Formats: sequence, structure tokens, C-alpha cells
Amino acid sequence: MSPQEIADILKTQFGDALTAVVAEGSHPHVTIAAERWHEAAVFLRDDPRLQMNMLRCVSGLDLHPEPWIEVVYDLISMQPGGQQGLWVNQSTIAVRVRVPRDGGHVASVADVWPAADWHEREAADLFGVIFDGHPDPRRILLPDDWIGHPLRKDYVFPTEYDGIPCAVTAES
Amino acid sequence: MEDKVVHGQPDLLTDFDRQRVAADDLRTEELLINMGPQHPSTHGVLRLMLRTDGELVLEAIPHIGYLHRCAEKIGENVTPVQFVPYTDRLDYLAGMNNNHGYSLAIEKLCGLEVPERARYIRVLMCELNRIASHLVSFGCYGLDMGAFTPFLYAFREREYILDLFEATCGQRLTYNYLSIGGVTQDLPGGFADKLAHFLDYFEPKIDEYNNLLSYNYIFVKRTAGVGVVSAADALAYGLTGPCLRASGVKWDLRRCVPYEIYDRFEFDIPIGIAGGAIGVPREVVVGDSWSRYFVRMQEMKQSVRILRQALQQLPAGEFRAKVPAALKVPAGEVYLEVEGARGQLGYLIVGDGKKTPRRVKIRGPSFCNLSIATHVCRRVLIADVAAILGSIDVVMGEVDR
Amino acid sequence: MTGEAIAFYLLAAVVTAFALGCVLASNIVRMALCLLGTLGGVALLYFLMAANFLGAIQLIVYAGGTLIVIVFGVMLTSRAYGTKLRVRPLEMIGAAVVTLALLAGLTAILVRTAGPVVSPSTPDFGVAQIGTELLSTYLVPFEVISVLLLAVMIGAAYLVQPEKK
Amino acid sequence: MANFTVEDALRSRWSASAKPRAVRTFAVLGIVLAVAALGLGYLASSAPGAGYWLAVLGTALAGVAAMTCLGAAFVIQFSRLVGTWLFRLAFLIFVGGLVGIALLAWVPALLYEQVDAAVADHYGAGATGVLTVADLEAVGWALPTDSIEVRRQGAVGWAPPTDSIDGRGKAVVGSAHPTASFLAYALWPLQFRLTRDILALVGVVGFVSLLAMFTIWWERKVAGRMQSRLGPMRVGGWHGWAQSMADGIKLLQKEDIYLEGADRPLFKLAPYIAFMPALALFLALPFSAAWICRDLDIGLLFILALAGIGVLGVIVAGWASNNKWSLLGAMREACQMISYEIPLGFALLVPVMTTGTLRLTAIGELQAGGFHTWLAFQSPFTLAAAVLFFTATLAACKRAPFDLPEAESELVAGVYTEYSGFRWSLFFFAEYAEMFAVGALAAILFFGAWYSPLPANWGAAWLHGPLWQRALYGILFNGPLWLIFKGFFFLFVQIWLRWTLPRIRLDQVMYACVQVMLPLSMLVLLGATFWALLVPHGSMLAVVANLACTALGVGAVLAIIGIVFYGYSNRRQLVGTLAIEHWPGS
Amino acid sequence: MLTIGLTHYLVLAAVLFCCGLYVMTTKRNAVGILIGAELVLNAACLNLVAFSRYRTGRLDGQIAALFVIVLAAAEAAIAIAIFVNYYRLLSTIDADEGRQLRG
Repeated sequence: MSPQEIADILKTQFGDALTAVVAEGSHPHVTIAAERWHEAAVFLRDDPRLQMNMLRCVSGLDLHPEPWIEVVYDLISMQPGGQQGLWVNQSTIAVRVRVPRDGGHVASVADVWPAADWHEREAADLFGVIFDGHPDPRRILLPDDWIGHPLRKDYVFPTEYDGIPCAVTAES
Repeated sequence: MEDKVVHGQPDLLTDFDRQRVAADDLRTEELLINMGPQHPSTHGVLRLMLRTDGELVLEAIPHIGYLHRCAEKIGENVTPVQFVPYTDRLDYLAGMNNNHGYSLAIEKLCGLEVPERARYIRVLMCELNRIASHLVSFGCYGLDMGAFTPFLYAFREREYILDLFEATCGQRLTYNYLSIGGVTQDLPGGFADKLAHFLDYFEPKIDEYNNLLSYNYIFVKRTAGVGVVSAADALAYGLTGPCLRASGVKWDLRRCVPYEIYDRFEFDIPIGIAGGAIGVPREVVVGDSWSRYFVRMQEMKQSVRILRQALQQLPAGEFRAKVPAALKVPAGEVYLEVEGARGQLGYLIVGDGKKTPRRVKIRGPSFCNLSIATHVCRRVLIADVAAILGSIDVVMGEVDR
Repeated sequence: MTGEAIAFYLLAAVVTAFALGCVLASNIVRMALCLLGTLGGVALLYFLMAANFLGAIQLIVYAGGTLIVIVFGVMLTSRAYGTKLRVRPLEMIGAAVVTLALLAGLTAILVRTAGPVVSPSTPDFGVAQIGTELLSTYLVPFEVISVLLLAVMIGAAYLVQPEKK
Repeated sequence: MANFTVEDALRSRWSASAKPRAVRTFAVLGIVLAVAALGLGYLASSAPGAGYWLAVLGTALAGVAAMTCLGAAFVIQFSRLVGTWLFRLAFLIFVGGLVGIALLAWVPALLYEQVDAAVADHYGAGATGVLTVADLEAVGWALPTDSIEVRRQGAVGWAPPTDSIDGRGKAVVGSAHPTASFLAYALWPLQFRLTRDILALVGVVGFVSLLAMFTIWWERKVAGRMQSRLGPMRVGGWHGWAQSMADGIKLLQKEDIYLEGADRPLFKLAPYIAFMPALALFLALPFSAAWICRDLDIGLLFILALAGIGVLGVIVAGWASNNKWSLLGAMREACQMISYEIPLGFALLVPVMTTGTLRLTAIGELQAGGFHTWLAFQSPFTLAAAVLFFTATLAACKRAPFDLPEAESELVAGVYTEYSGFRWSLFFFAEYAEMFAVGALAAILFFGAWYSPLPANWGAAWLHGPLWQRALYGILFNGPLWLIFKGFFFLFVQIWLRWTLPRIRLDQVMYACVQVMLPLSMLVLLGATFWALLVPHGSMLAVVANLACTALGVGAVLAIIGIVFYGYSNRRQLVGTLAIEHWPGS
Repeated sequence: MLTIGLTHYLVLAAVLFCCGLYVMTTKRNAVGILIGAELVLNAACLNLVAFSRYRTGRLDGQIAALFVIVLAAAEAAIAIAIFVNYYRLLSTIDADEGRQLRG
């Protein structure tokens, strides 16, 4: 199923919540409003036409200087039934959810795809996006007392951590 | 339990842990054990908090990040060509595959065409590195199970592969060989003979190691039926690579979404098979630790097959495309996955026309594979935790990035 | 002073010291170790009294078996390793007075009624004699003991099994 | 000049012509002095009064001077070796140590026999008393031939072969031979129990130390060879023979670390609780019928008891370390030990029942006479008991695949996690000593003790020959050397298993014990009982079973050797190398 | 004093017995009480063997001691089982806490 068809299905289902569709290029994706994302996730997984059964990746993306951060969910639908018992790649799509830079909230989809658990923690850790309803909302890669979210473009490197001076070179 | 010192070890609990275990800890005599980050069978600096009742692990909570080296942040601040060496450090046991994924993603984004010969060399290197990586996995898994000797055998064979790599690119661990537009230099003279020589020697060795370890009664008893991951769970948790295939899902990017030139080779995709079939002990359940381990053993054979075919078809010609000296990452984005040694290694690269990309996201397969640990390590014995972790085969460089 | 006397006084000192260690130790594992010392000393006393078999049995069953069970029990039941159950002072004084009085009385009686010191009147028995005695004269108690051991095994297994819900 | 050493100095001092001259001079001088010493010594044996003492002094001085001269000649001749001289000497001690100890073990046994015979001759058989040196001199260098065998066999009521009863050498009364008087002085203290005990203790401690050092080195070598590497190769030169000594010195220098919050007295005490019983059980372990420190009538029980106490040390170590991994290791040890002592005990009961004694020397003596008389081959049940015993001892010694208490991939280092330096090494001394002890015990109980697999009548004549013949007999046909050899064979099997097998899980260990080994050992015990009751000695069934079991045992050994040989000759190797230096054009 | 006789052993056994008694009465840890009981039993065993050695001249004392050792082992096994259960019920090993049977 091509990305355009998926986008059409989503459009009929969610209407205006689907704010943008890029069906061509090396990374076809749709953008969906944050409020309806959880609902859309369940739909993407359970709809018999889509069956997005694996969440491959969740990435944060800072759109600095625009005041947005996007969360990119890469989904794939794998089904059995190919030659020699191989599974077949039915369709692939990325979904983007755009939230404000400060205090952006997205519904966690860890209950839809458990794979989202750690990925969302990572995005929350490095971008500061808040995932509502996450089962285990701790920092994952950085220490618990780390200040700031390093993958944001406006992140200022700390000069010390826990009394340990950090060597910071001049910003390029 | 006293507050300040948890039985001789400094208090490493986070507030969250404390909330989580406090309620249960009062009830019975449960131990809270800190496994790692310095532990022989956590393969690097993984740390697990084990909540145990004697030997029985009630819950295992992984804590990662001890090897976080800001790879993604670095990726945003250096040019793609400069970033290739950094990818070596992700899954440091299969550096070639990491180079490969990143190079492919950048080439796709920039629209670069790679010469035929370079593509074959890439396949040769990736498959060799897959064998080397699986050998480490095989050896270390034996070590986790208490069998020391297979480890040394595995490392002996891996040394030969590293010798080949050293002859090719001068490096033994972090290669920076598969770079954007092809490979950095041509194969050395006599490489084909040496490799064929090695393959003839190595292929029968796999059967030998199966006899030594895979079919060992104690080994089967230790691993079969332990840490069973159903196909549904494997998909839901985003498991890929041998871990996914062991659960019975015949999915391999090299066949299902062919990239590079993998569609030109004939090879099988080994998957986990229920016990009782030929070559599978009776105790085995699809998706258990033994299946995950054995899929790797079989994959080595398939890699040998691919290597033989690639050697046969290896064309002459350029080994590198013309890459502009000041390569700019065009505006646009790409998400590309390759089948790494441990699963699908994905790169999301977003460019905005500058020299450096706006965002480099790395989907480490170990990161996703490891996330199932809590789910699987429930009501198992401490020894089983080592068995499960070893069969998932994580490389912390890739988990923490 | 004969070798036997030297050995006896030495062993008596060791046994008493370890028994006092049991009394004074507050940590339960230390108590168990002191018990090990006492038991070992008593086993050596058995060797001194030419009861070799009994000495070896004492070491195997008591030191090797019972004591390990006790230490095991300690580990199973002491979650908080630092927890020490303090002896109540009043109890301590009372018990000390009573036991010391008892000890004084017992010693006095023993010394008062002590007959002349005679050398041992028995030959050194071997294992064979013990076996023969056990299976002839003491056959009934022997069998009763074995039944009791069976009952203990079943009972212990029953007691420690987790409750089924 | 940084590398200029003593060897260089020695090497450069002697010019080509001066060296042989110096060697010749010293050698001649040394020989002359030696002859003089011998002459004076002969004089001393007959000279009266003060002349005697003069002659003795002269003998001593001349002897020392002769030794010095000969030594100097040697040193000059082989000056190139002098720098490595100490190393080579230590090497000789190391390699020759076990052999030497075995020989030493046999020689004192002969000496004891000598003294016992003298006492018996002087006071009559069975009587006791203290001899003076004069008495001993009067007895001279008498050669009693059968005292050991007769007494040992008599003690357990087992009829000895008739031809060895007679032939007690008569004392050569009144001979004042110089050797005899020297021996009389030298052997006089040996008639006292205390002297013998002290000697035996020194021997045991020395043996155990050397044993542990040798075994650790050996295990590393065997492991290395199994893993297609070399193992220790550096320290000492020849195959890294001094590795254990170097390790020992290193361990002694290490910091003795205590954990904050550890139970310090117990933490310090635990290694000794583990080590002392392992050492003490050698007191009751016979190296041959004569060479045993204390021949207890409950020897087997005694060893079992001490092995059980050693476990307590490990448990206390785990508890006192205040580390959860250690604690888990201690719990595992306690579980495993309590469980495996039961099948171990049952397996031990089989030889005890078959031979009817707990005295280890008696059990050993019954197995003289070649392969087929070994206890393991007497019936199917004894063979099964031998296998069960060996398996249970693996668990008792915490050896792979039962090495759960220290499982390094699960519990870091288990009970040893917090130990360092010398305390840590004590645990390993204990472990290796115990490994050898159970191997030796398996040999004593099941595999012919200190007897060679050769038939008993081979070399039997030597038993009545001169001293050298009897010493040779003790080395070739029965004696400590054989027991040590067998002990090391079982030790090798333990090492072999360790480097081959994965580790069993705790529940599987318990399953294997309670569900498999316990019923099996009970069955074996029952079977052995009925075999002893129903199959009379010498009956057709007994002979057939004996032959079949012997064939099975020998066949198993031959099969193992055959498989090893086949595997070794058919091993697959990558010819040549793939390393970059060997590429064409490089 | 220099020849060891029955009295010496009996006095030593009395000391052991009193130590055991003291441990049994004062210790609040149930396992400690068990250890006290073992001490007392050991004192009894010592007496039995000593009497057998110095008075009766038969094996009866040794055999009685053997039975006592076996019984002590059985007792320890049962006691530990009870303590484990006790601990499960009350989450403590303090013997004074078990008041449920009190009238």
C-alpha cells in the first residue's frame, strides 16, 4: 500500500486533524494533531487495511528557530505470506506530531506499541517533550539530575556537572 | 532495609525505584540487587536492578546511559563524511554495518550513485563483519553459561576476520572503511584468495561449534524454554534481527526490503523452529534463548554463502564514486534501515541544505531489543537473567549511543 | 602432667570459651560460629575419650549438617542484617544469677560426690562393636529413631512449603 | 650498561686458558678432600676416645671443603648457567617436588618399618618400650621384610598371602658397622610418636602447598591447551612453571581489603575455617598403607566430617562479606552442600559395605592385585557407585558444572567477591587441596588405592629383596606415587570437565540431586547389598560381572584416549596466516 | 587434678549446660534459643560418654549420645522449619512476639 493511500485512509478517518501529507520522497509522512495522536495510533495498529504492527523508531526533531518540536514515529506493517514463508512489507509510513517547544505534550503510545516506551523516554530526555500517560517517565540516557535537554538546538552546554568542570570549546 | 546503604553497595536507587520497590519490599524478604554496570555478564555497562526473592527474579529494571557519548549531537555538528568514524563506535562489534547504513542514508539523501565494485566490497565487508559479530555473540553466550572454551575458539576465528579487515583498511575494530560514495580504498591484492581460504576453513567449524556448545545437554537445558518471546511480543516491542527471527518471524531486510545488492544473492533466512525438528533439541520453544542463539549460528552459514557468491561476482572497476569535496546535506529527510548484525539499524537524517545535517537519529537495534528485558525477566532465576541478556546480545555502545 | 590432662584442659578451655562466646555474642551468625567451636571441641573430647566414631558423627551431623541448617535458617529469616534483638537487662541479670547459682550448686555437688579418680575402665571400642550393639541390643530405639527421622523430614517439608492459594 | 648482569660479570671474568685450569685445580682438590673425608670417617668408626671426636671433626671439615671445591669447579665450568642457577634449582624443586615427595613418603615409611622392627626385636613382638641408641646400634641395619603388610592386614582380619609371613630378617646382633651406627643415631628419634607426627605434619603441609601451586599451574596449562592457546609461558622460562609462585608473591603483596559494613572478625576468620579442614583431612588420608599420619578406624567418616566443616567457612565468608552476590553464593553453597552430601554418603556406603570397614588403609589393602581386583570393578553396583561418588564430589568441591557458589557470569565471583590477596588465595588453596583429596579418595575407595594396575605377583620377589629393590617396588607397584598419580588423574578429569561444560542452573542442580542422584544412589546401595548377600565370592556371576566391569572400565579409558587421539589428529587448522605481514607484496 | 577422671568431664558439662540454659532464657532470637538448646544437648552427650567411659564400661553411653545427636539434628530441622514459617507469619524472628497462643 502506498503512502498516499494510507494518507487517504487517515484523512477520511481523522479529517482536519491530519495537517500535512508528504507522500513522495525518501521519507513519506503525515502530520497529525497532538490531541488525536493516541486515537490515530490505535487506528493505525488495528485497522485491517493498515495493520501497522511495528513501531520502528521514535525521533524528536527540533524545528528551531520555529517554536515547534516534532516527534516522528516510523511505522511499518509486516505480514506473513511471502514466498518461502517470508514476511512481506505491506506498507511503511511515518507520522509526525508537532508540539510547542515549551511544555509540549503528546499522548504516550507505549500502551499501543510497547516499543514506544524507551523511545519516548529518550525523546523526553533529549528534547523535553512530555509524554502523557507514560508508564515509566524517567530520564533514560542522562542522569536524573541533568539540567536541560541536549538535543534541542538552543541547548546551552553546562560548565559543570556535580562539581565536575566540563570542558566546553567555543561554539562553532 | 536500612536507608542509606543498601547492603554494602552505595545507594544507587533513583527516587522512582524507591517508590516502585518500597511497597513490596516491606512485605517479604525480597532482595534488591544491583547487577552491573560492572558485572561480567551484562556485556558492557548495562545495569539491571533486580528485585529478587532469593534466587527468583521478580523484576529486572534496566538502567542505561552509562556509555552515552552524544553520538546524535555530534552527528548534528560534523559533516556526514566526518561522522562516518563515529558510527563505528555505535555497535563496535560490527562497525562495517554501521558505516554501511549511514553511508546508504546519506547517499540516498544526496542522490549519489555508488560504483558496482564498491557495492560488492560493501557486501563482502558487511557479511564478514556479521560473522565476526556473531562469533563474539556465540563465544560470550558460552561464557555467560559458564563454558569458557567456546569463547576462545570464537575469538580465534574472529582474529582471522580481523586480520582480513586489517589488510583491507588498516583497522581491526573501528574501520571507517565503508564511506560515503563507496569505500575508502580498494581491496588489497590477494584478498579474494585469502577470503576463500578462510571460508573453506570456517564453514565446517560452525558445525563443530554446534556440536561443542549448541547441542550440549546442559547448554540446551539452560537456554531452551528460557526467556520465550512470542512473535506478537517481538513485533510489539520492536525486536529485530535474530531476536525477531527466533520468534518465528521470517523477516530480514536483506530479503524483504532489499537494499544495496542483496537481491542478487541466494541465501536463506533462518528462523526459530520448535523443538523436535531435525537439528533442534526437543526442549526448544520458538522464541526462547536457544532459538535466538541458534539463529545466529545459522546466519553465519548463510553469510558464508553470500560471501562466496559475492566473491564470485566481484567486478572490476572504481571503488568510489566522485563525492563533492564540500558535500552539502540537501534539504529533505530520509529514514533508512539496514540489517545490522543485531537487527535493523536505522538512520533518520534531516538536512536543511547546510554542511551538517539538522538531525541524525540512530535507531540502534540493541536499544529496542533490550527494551524487552523487563518483560521477559519476570519470575526467572538469576542465572536465567544472564541467559536471556546474552541471547538478546546487546552492545551497549549502540544502546546508549 | 600427662598428655591426656594437657589435652583435656586445653580442650576444656576452648569449649568453655566458645560456650561463653555463644552467651555473649549478639550477632546470630557469630553465635552459630561459636557453637561450631563448642561442637568441635566436644568432638575432640570424644576423641580423647576414645569414642572416635561418636566424635566423627558429631562433626558430620552437628557441625556439617545441623549448623549449616542453622546458618541457612539465619539467612532465610534475617532480612535486616543489622537488626539485633537486644537482651533485656533485667532478664539478663535474672538469668545470670539463676544459671550461676545452678552452676555453683552443680559443681559443688559434683566435687563433693566425686569418687576416686580411676583410669577408664573400658577398652577402646571400635566401629564394629557400635554397629553390633545398635543392631542387637538397641534395635528397637534404632528403628524408632529412623521412623522419627522420616516423620521429621516430612514434617519439615510440610512446614516450609509456601501456602497455596 | 643497564642490562649488565651478574651473569655477564661471571661470563667475562675467565679467559679461555685460565678457565679449564681453574676447573681442573678445584676438581682435583675436591676429589682429594673427599677421599680424605671418607678415610677419616672410616677412622672415626674404629678410633677410641678423643681420637674419635677428632676424626669426626676432620671428616666434617674435609667433607665441607670437598663440597666447596667441587662446587667451585662446577660453578666455574658452567659459569654461563650461574645467572639462571637459582631459577633452575627452583625449577628442579618444582618439577621434582611431587616425585621427590612421593619418594620421601616412601623412604620414611621404610625407616619407620626399620625402627619398628628394631623395637620388636628388642622387646618381642607386641611389646612397647623406648630404645636407646646403643640398643639400635646393636640391632644394626636389619631388614625386616613384611612388617607393614602383616600388620595392616592383621588389623582388619584379612588373611595375608602365606608367602609373605615368614622371612622376617634377623637382626645382625653386635655389628658395629659405621653405617649402622650412623643410622642408629639418625633413626633413634623416629621411634617416638611425636617425632613421627611432627614429620608427618610438615610433610602434609608441604605437600598441600606444593600440590595447590602445581595444580593451579597445571589447570591453567590444561585450560590453555584446550582453548588453543599456550597458558602461562613467561615466568621461570620453561612453560611458565613458576607462574603459581609469582602469583603467590603477588597475592601476598596485595592490599587486604575489608568492605565497609562487613562483619570484620568473621570476614577474617572465614578463609581459615575453609582452609584448615582441607588441610586437616590429609591427616587421615593414606598415601599408602604405611604412609599415613593417623590411621583412624573411622578414617572415611573423619574425612567426610572435615569436608563438611570446610563448607561452613565458605558460607560464613559469603555472609560476612556484606555483599548480596556473596550472600547468594553462600546460600547456593549451603543448598548444594546439604543436598549432595546425601548421595555422596550413599555412594560411600557401597565400598564400606563391600569391604566391611571404615579404615581407609584396610579398604586400600583389599584392592591389591591388578585391575580386576579394584573395587569399582567388583560388580555393576560398585561401578555405578564410583560414578555417583565422582559426580557428587564435583558438587562438593564446587567444580564445574556445579560451580554455582562462585558462578562468575551470574554472581560476579560469588562468595569470593569481596576477598582479595592472601585470604582469597587461601580459599583456592583449600579448593585445590580438596579437589586432590577427593580424587585420591576416589582412587582409594574404588580404583585400587596405591596399587598399580599390574598383577600383584609382579615384582613380588622384590618385596623381600634389599632396600633398593623394596624402594623400587614401592615406586613401581604400590606406593604413594601411584596414589598421587591416580589423584592427579581424577583432578585432570575435573579440570577437563570444567573447561568443557557449561554451568548448571540452581534448580537443575537440585533436580539432579534430589530426583536423579538420590534415588540412583539408594538403588545402587540396595543393589550392592543384595549383591553382597546373594552373589557369593568366586561364583560364576561374580567372576563374569567382575570381568565385564573391568572390561567396561578399561574400554572407557581406551575409548577416551582413542577419541582424544582421533580428534587431535583430525583437527582442522587454517594453514598459514591471514595477518597483513604475510600478504603478497607487503 | 593431674589425672583426668569422670568429675572433670561432669564439671565441664555443667558449664556447658549452664551456658546453654542462659542462652535459652535470655536470647530473643528464635535461632539463638535453638543454639542454646544445642549447647544443653551437647552437655548431656558429654556426660553420657563420660559415664560410659569411666563408670559403666559398656557402649550404652556412647549409643545414647548417638541417639541424642540424631535427635538434635531432627530437632534443628523442625525448629528451623517452624522459624521460617514463624518469620513468614510475623515478619520477625523475635521469639517474644509470638503471643497468639497466650491465654
